[in-house]
Amino acid sequence: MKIGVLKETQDGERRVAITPTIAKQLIAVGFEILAEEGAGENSSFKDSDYTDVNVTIEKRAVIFHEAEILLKINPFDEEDLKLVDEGQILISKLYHKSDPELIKAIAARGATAFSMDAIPRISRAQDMDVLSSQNNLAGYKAVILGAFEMTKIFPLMMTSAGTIAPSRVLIYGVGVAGLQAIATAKRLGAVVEATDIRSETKEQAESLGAKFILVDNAGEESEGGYAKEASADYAQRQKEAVNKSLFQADLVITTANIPGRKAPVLITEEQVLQMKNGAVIIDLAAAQGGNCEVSEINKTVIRNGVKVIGTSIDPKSVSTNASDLYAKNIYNYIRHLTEETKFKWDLEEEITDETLIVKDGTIRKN
Amino acid sequence: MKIGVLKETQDGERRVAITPTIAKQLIAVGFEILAEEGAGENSSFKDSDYTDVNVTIEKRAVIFHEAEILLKINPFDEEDLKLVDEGQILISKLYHKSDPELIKAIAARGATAFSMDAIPRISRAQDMDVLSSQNNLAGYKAVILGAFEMTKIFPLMMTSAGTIAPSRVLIYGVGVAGLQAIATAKRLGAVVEATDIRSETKEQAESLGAKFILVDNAGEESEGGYAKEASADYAQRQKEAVNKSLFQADLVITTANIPGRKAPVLITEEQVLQMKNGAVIIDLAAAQGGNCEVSEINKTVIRNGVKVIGTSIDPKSVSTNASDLYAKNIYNYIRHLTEETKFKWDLEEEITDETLIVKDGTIRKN
Amino acid sequence: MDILLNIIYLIATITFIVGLKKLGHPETAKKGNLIAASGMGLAILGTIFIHELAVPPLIYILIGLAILIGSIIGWLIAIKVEMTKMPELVSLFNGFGGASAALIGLVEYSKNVSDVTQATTIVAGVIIGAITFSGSLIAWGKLNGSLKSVVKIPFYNPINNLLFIGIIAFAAFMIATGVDSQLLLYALLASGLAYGVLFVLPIGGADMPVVISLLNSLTGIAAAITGILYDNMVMLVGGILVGSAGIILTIAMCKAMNRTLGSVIFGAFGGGEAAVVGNKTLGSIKSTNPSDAAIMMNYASNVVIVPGYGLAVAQAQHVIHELEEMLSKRGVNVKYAIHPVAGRMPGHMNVLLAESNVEYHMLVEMDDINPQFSNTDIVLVVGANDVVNPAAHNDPASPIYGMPILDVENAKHIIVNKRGMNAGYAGIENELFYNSKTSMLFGDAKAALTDLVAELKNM
Amino acid sequence: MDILLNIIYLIATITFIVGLKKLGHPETAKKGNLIAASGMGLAILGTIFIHELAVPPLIYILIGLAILIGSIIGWLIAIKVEMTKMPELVSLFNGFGGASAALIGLVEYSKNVSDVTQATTIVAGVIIGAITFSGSLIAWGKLNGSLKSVVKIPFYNPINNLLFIGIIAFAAFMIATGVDSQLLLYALLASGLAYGVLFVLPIGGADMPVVISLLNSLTGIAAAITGILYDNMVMLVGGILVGSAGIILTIAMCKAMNRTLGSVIFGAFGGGEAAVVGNKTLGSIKSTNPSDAAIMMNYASNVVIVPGYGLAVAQAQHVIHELEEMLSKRGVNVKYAIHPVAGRMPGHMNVLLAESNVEYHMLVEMDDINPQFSNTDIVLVVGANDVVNPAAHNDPASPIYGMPILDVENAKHIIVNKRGMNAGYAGIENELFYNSKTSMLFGDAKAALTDLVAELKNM
Amino acid sequence: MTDFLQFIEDNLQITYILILSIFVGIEVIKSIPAVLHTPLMSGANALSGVVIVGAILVMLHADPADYLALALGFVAVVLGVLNVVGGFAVTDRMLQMFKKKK
Amino acid sequence: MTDFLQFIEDNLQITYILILSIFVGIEVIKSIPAVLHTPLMSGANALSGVVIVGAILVMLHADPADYLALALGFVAVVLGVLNVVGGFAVTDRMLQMFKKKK
Ligand SMILES: NC(=O)c1ccc[n+]([C@@H]2O[C@H](COP(=O)([O-])OP(=O)(O)OC[C@H]3O[C@@H](n4cnc5c(N)ncnc54)[C@H](OP(=O)(O)O)[C@@H]3O)[C@@H](O)[C@H]2O)c1
Ligand SMILES: NC(=O)c1ccc[n+]([C@@H]2O[C@H](COP(=O)([O-])OP(=O)(O)OC[C@H]3O[C@@H](n4cnc5c(N)ncnc54)[C@H](OP(=O)(O)O)[C@@H]3O)[C@@H](O)[C@H]2O)c1
Ligand SMILES: NC(=O)c1ccc[n+]([C@@H]2O[C@H](COP(=O)([O-])OP(=O)(O)OC[C@H]3O[C@@H](n4cnc5c(N)ncnc54)[C@H](O)[C@@H]3O)[C@@H](O)[C@H]2O)c1
Ligand SMILES: NC(=O)c1ccc[n+]([C@@H]2O[C@H](COP(=O)([O-])OP(=O)(O)OC[C@H]3O[C@@H](n4cnc5c(N)ncnc54)[C@H](O)[C@@H]3O)[C@@H](O)[C@H]2O)c1
Repeated sequence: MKIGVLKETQDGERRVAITPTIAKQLIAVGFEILAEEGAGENSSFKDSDYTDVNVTIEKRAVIFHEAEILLKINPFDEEDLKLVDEGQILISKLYHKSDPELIKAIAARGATAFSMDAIPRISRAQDMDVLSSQNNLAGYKAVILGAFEMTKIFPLMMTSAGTIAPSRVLIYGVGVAGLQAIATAKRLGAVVEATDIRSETKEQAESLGAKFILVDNAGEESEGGYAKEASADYAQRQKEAVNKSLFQADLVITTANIPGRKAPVLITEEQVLQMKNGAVIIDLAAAQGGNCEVSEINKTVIRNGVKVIGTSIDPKSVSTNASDLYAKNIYNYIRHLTEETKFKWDLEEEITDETLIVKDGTIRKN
Repeated sequence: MKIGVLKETQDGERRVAITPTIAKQLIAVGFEILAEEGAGENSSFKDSDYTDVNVTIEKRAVIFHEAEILLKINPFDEEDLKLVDEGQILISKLYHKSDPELIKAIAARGATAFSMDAIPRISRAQDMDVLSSQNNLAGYKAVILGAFEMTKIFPLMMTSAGTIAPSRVLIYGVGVAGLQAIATAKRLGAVVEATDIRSETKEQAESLGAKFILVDNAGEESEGGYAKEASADYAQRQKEAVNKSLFQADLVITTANIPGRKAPVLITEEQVLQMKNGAVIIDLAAAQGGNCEVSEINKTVIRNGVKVIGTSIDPKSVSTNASDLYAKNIYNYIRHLTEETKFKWDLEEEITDETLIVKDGTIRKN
Repeated sequence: MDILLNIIYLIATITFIVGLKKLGHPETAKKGNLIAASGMGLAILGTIFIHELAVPPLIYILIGLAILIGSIIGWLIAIKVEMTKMPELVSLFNGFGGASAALIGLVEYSKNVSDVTQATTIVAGVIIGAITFSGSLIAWGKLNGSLKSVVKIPFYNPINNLLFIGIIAFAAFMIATGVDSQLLLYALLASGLAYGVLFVLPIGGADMPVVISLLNSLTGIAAAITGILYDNMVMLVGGILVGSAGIILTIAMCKAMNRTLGSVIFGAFGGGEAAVVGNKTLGSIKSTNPSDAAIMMNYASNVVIVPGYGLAVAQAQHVIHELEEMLSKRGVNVKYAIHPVAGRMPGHMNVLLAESNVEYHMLVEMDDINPQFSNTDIVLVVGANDVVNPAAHNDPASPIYGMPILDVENAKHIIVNKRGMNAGYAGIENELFYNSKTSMLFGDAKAALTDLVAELKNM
Repeated sequence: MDILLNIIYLIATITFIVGLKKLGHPETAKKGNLIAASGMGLAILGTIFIHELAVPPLIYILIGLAILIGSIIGWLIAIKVEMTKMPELVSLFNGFGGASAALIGLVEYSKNVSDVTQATTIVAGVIIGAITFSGSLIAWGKLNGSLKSVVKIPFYNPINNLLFIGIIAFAAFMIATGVDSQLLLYALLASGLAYGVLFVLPIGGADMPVVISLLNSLTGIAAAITGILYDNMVMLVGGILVGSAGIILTIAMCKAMNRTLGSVIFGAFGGGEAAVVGNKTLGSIKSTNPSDAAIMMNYASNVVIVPGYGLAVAQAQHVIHELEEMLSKRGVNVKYAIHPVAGRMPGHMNVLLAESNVEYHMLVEMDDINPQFSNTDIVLVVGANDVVNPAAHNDPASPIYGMPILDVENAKHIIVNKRGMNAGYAGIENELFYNSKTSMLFGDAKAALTDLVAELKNM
Repeated sequence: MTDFLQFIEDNLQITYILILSIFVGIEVIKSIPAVLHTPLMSGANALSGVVIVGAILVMLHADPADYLALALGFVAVVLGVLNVVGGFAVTDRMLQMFKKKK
Repeated sequence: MTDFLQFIEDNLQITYILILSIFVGIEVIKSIPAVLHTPLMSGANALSGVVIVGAILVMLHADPADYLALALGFVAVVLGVLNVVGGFAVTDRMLQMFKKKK
């Protein structure tokens, strides 16, 4: 089977779906790999790194034409689909719930499509779970970005030129990204607080040294480990509980998401106006509409001295490691779907079932 | 006595010499303080923060005209000196050894000038030592900058999507900045190595968790805690000892300086070419000519996949804290020089003697 | 002549004290045992040969024969028996000691019945000897499995107490009246034997070691009493030593099991019920304590530490590092096995252990460590659960089926530290805890490891 | 009658054992002392009143008077004396005990001279009593300063040994011949006294506690010997207890000072030379050990920890946090005093302590903590030097003159941990280490603090 | 009670020996690590075999014609020796696990 | 040597008592914290004052006419009591520092 690795075209994207190391492993299994020219460039992988492990470097068009399986990280877009043929297998994130148009377009081409973001969050699928692997790095990088943007340092320092108070970091949403953000900020010496709608996250946050701000979440049960949309009442209670910390915070990182929905608004413009001069907000949910009312995706908005940076949960900038993990996830996933390079099409099996969105032009999920 | 606080004009500078907190303390002693409009803006201090503590906000020209003491961080430049009158007292960094022209220009105006960078590094002067207070923050920020620029993360992570090897950080020069860089990189989980010409720094680096690369420094005695210029022989030995680590490093931070001289070249272009694809070099000595041959001040140069960022040891970006510390240094210094707001002119005293560069138009030091 | 024997006895007594003392420390225990044994040998030889009695050769031959037979059998049993069968063997031997004391009494009674003191010691020796003998045999039976079930006798306590009072009254009567009746003596013997059976029978198998220790202490007292009879110092002091040390030991053993002596002997029937998961019976839990765990680890060659979410909850990262350093310093080869999803976020264990400055090279990935477990003496699992749950291999119905795990089961011994029997993230039972190679070290990870480190330091 | 007295003696003996045992633990020591004291009272009262002798009232009056006088004086001295003078008082009292034993011997000699065993015990009692008496008085004199210098006697060892052999020979002669001569007895007494003086005189003042403990043990032996004379069990057992416990204690004290008993008694003359810095004599160093330090901290109310560069070098940040947590848990109020330039980079201590998760609010800045030192029971300085060097205040010639420092001198007691007497960054001597309130806890910070924590855990 | 007091009176020194031995037994054993519980129990068990001394005395004093006494004594010696030899040997084996590492 | 053996022979039980007492003394004291060295020494010192019992016996047995014996005995009692009372009192004071915190 020929696997084609495409260069990501999305603005600002620096990752690549398959790294040379993983390519080598796939080739050892029996696959043939084609990679687009310069696909790994922004992740610090040279074309020569790929050819060293027997990957064939090709132009984009050639890959679309020759590969039976096409790999990407970001969803295939209109431009891509024009080049897709019937029977080709597409693997990437698809967000099929929020983007039904894309799914229809894929079906129209008669292709087959698996979605990486639909991998169920069950124990045995953990090694294919790109959401976990990528969110994790996003949590780390959000803190680094915050530290970079701030005009203050994180740790407490008692020096002969006076004492620098530690920065106060507030994290909304203690999922995978939130936990890693807590860990990273704590390592750097900040005073970290965190909040989440799921109360089991309290112990988790505390296990990493954060203070948890508990908001009474009666009636806001989570489903299968995910948060559901919060009631207006909860939002109000949350504001009351968190405001004091928010107005003292030097850095705020928001990571709250509800799968398949618009992200909840947790910080209103009014709240931003009451924050400290010089504070920074990193909104990792900006791609889903943002947890902060004023954030805009890929923009830095300044309101009353507060810098609001809208970004996505995709850790595009730590592209080397992000690609490593993504590639390993795909590797595990492909190995799961295939037997000696042949697809098993075991549609009864939970992981296959949940992720196979379009099969030969037929939409299975939406 | 009226003290005038000027807004910094240097490119990229975000600090301010006096913060509202310190202004308040000086006023409590009996000084009167004027500050230039927007002086603290980039350090997240509003003009209103100053007026709240009874500082008068004025236009630049007014301050030059009214203040008896003029405060800055960066050296007074030509533009500034045009506005300086006879008998005015200037306090800022002056780098009198490397910039004799500036000193002559000041003398020509008949003014008096104290240099903050000339404060002797003796125990009792530690609370006035701006080099220490600023280099310290620079060391921290260099690591943050490096982490921000890299396409990898710092810590080791063993995850279900594979193991991320920890980044390797190499620090040249274990002075104040180098030590803080070690501490910060170590906190974030990197594997840190460091080297310095002064062998007493071995224990210091190790006390912060770094591995020290010992270079035989026979015949390269340091003077009064400072390094002297290294011999070509030493440079060769250093290369041999460090190269292995350099070529494996993901982040290199160079901080080596010899007071009053051009910075030593520690990394040649040839070495850069052998480094890892994707590696980052932060050259904190770029303003003194750079420790890396290819670095240019305030520029990012990319050579064979290696990003070389030339910057100065001035921690301009963490301006809030940097200003806090600088201001506290100046406060201690002014309190040392004066008695109830009157200057003591105790020229016998070491700190006064060393820092008073021009007195009433007469050059005392060069 | 006599003075020589007395000095030999004195020396033997001192070896008993010193030996017992040395038996209390792991490094000196073996030596202590040898010292005491040689003292014992000396005392026996002295007794046989140093006296001024005219003893017919036949008797010497008989004595020699008896010693030969006893030695050979004792030795053979001792070196042949499996490690796991040793406690029951101790019980058996102890019973023999008791029997020996009772037999002596049987022989001496008629000769000394007129002297109240002597009669008292003899009667006491017979009763105590008989109780130890039959009690020890029951304990032996329970431990080796021939006596399986816990026998629940109706009205147990009243019957028992009645019998006890009866024996005392009977003995007092015999001493007071000074009757010289072998028949009555045998009756006394029989009632002692009966009491021994009744005493041990209702006690649960798990509590047997405590009972054995208690009976052992009784044998010591029987020996001491016989010592008074013969005005023999080594028996007196040696017996009392065993008696008092035995009581202390018994109490210590109860404490180590979180029981009181009372609850072992009366009421509570030890030995927990077997837990059942799914359709499988999981067997029962063995719990251990920091002291035991410390010794096991100290004398191991290869130790692997498996940290989990509980380590993070307890914030025990600093203590685990201290433990690891201490073991390494003592020549133990220590590693950490890091499961890719241990904790609650990717790299959770890495953050934690980096904080306490654990060297990166000590951390081994799952795939690399799994083949090494068969070569590992002890795995210390700290606050981990799902990541070492064999259900991932064995139970297709389990939510974690198919997840790769750390195969700690392959190690020679597994110590699991957690606070109780709560499930982990996946909310399921873990067979590993019921494995015969597993000992549970209950308690908050920080507290338990701190104790463990303290125990290690004392060694 | 007699049986009652014997039982009283038995009880007294048991109180002595239990009392001594309890004296070995800080929490029970006071109680132990009381228990032993009441046993002693019982024994004394029993001795006076329970017997069948016809004793004239005069004698009772005399005994009562003697006890009254002794009690009042003893009590008054004991409660009046300053804390620091107590060891010398112990020496004095011990001397009295020895004298008492010797006096008994003097009285009893002529009555018992014919019986070899009795004569032996009496002669031994006189000699040992005399040695303890004079030796203790010398020790007392040395400690309270009346006997200042270490007397160096030429040919000390030969003379001493000769005298000792002479005394033994003399005593053997008296016993063997059974001469009933008070004169010879007094001569023996005198030579015993002389030996006591010679024995203690050359030993340095710093070693006096060891000597006192040794003499104390001798008094115990004298009492035991007297016990044999009177066939009195409480004296015998009590005396031997004190004798053997005293020897063990003496050895322990030597160990705590890193000396051997031999080096204390012979050769090495204790008491270090005073160090001199600049023109000033700094006095001498007092060193302490983890055990002492642990007890002091455990019983303190306010403890301040001053970390310095040495803490970083030793990487002892995790242990210091453990210590702090442990003390806090025991109700001690603990804080860290952070000097702005402690370590080798700004914020060095902050990085270090953050790593071990010390709460930020535990760290107090120099300006805030300085006024609090006068209220602090114990300052624990760990690997800091320059930042607590009073030369910054006192010595204008010092390179650190004018630098603000942590005024730890104001605390009630200072414990300084460092590896040796090396200078810090500034390369200068530190008077603080010679302060009478300072004890040095030598050793690498990590090792020393680990020991300290272990000691605390055992308390 | 009076009997008891009388015993003490008659055997004062024995009483002291008893009490001191009890103290020694207690002091010597207290605070031993739990893993030594079983070996120590086993060691103490071997020591309790000191009763063998009594059994030997029975034999030595026995009338060679008193077959019952001889037989009982013989059995007593065999059992006692079993206790002693087996006890020490088992203890020694248990203690193998505490061997110092090479 | 033979005298010594004879003594043991004659006083077998006393010998056992001596040896057991020595063991008790050693076991009871070993491993005490250094800060208790001085109080313990002081306490042991008070105990060694048990010699007072002997001094009292001297007085009780003294011939009321033997002034020397009476005088010596009297002094012996005074000194012994000093040792006992002073010893225990000083020890108690030393131990004040180990008072439990409120
Ligand atoms: N790493 C990730 O990215 C990630 C993310 C999400 C979910 N997960 C899941 O999390 C689980 C991780 O497995 P794990 O073995 O690390 O943890 P686990 O299965 O959750 O078990 C943790 C155990 O630690 C014990 N514990 C809790 N607090 C303790 C304390 N203070 N002291 C001692 N023990 C304590 C608990 O038992 P007691 O209460 O009885 O003490 C519990 O059984 C896996 O199921 C994994 O799939 C992982
Ligand atoms: N903080 C800054 O920014 C900075 C920068 C440059 C210079 N300085 C200077 O550095 C000094 C800092 O003062 P400080 O009191 O922290 O340190 P210090 O004066 O340098 O003293 C450190 C002491 O720690 C002891 N030590 C070293 N290793 C040890 C170990 N493993 N265990 C126990 N003790 C150990 C050493 O004595 P032994 O060898 O006898 O053990 C030494 O005397 C000041 O003079 C300051 O001016 C500070
Ligand atoms: N069992 C497994 O195998 C497995 C695998 C991966 C992830 N997970 C778990 O799934 C969970 C979800 O992870 P994720 O990071 O992808 O979540 P996510 O990105 O969907 O959301 C991030 C966090 O935001 C929180 N949130 C949502 N709405 C909120 C609101 N109104 N206010 C405050 N917080 C709000 C959520 O509770 C969640 O913790 C995690 O706890 C993770 O541990 C489990
Ligand atoms: N006693 C005091 O009060 C006091 C106050 C402040 C600083 N200091 C000390 O002064 C020293 C200098 O501090 P700094 O940070 O300002 O130094 P710096 O900025 O002048 O130089 C930085 C480091 O580069 C090193 N270096 C120079 N040439 C090198 C070469 N060829 N190769 C490798 N390394 C080279 C120097 O040794 C120094 O450690 C520090 O150790 C600091 O602790 C002391």
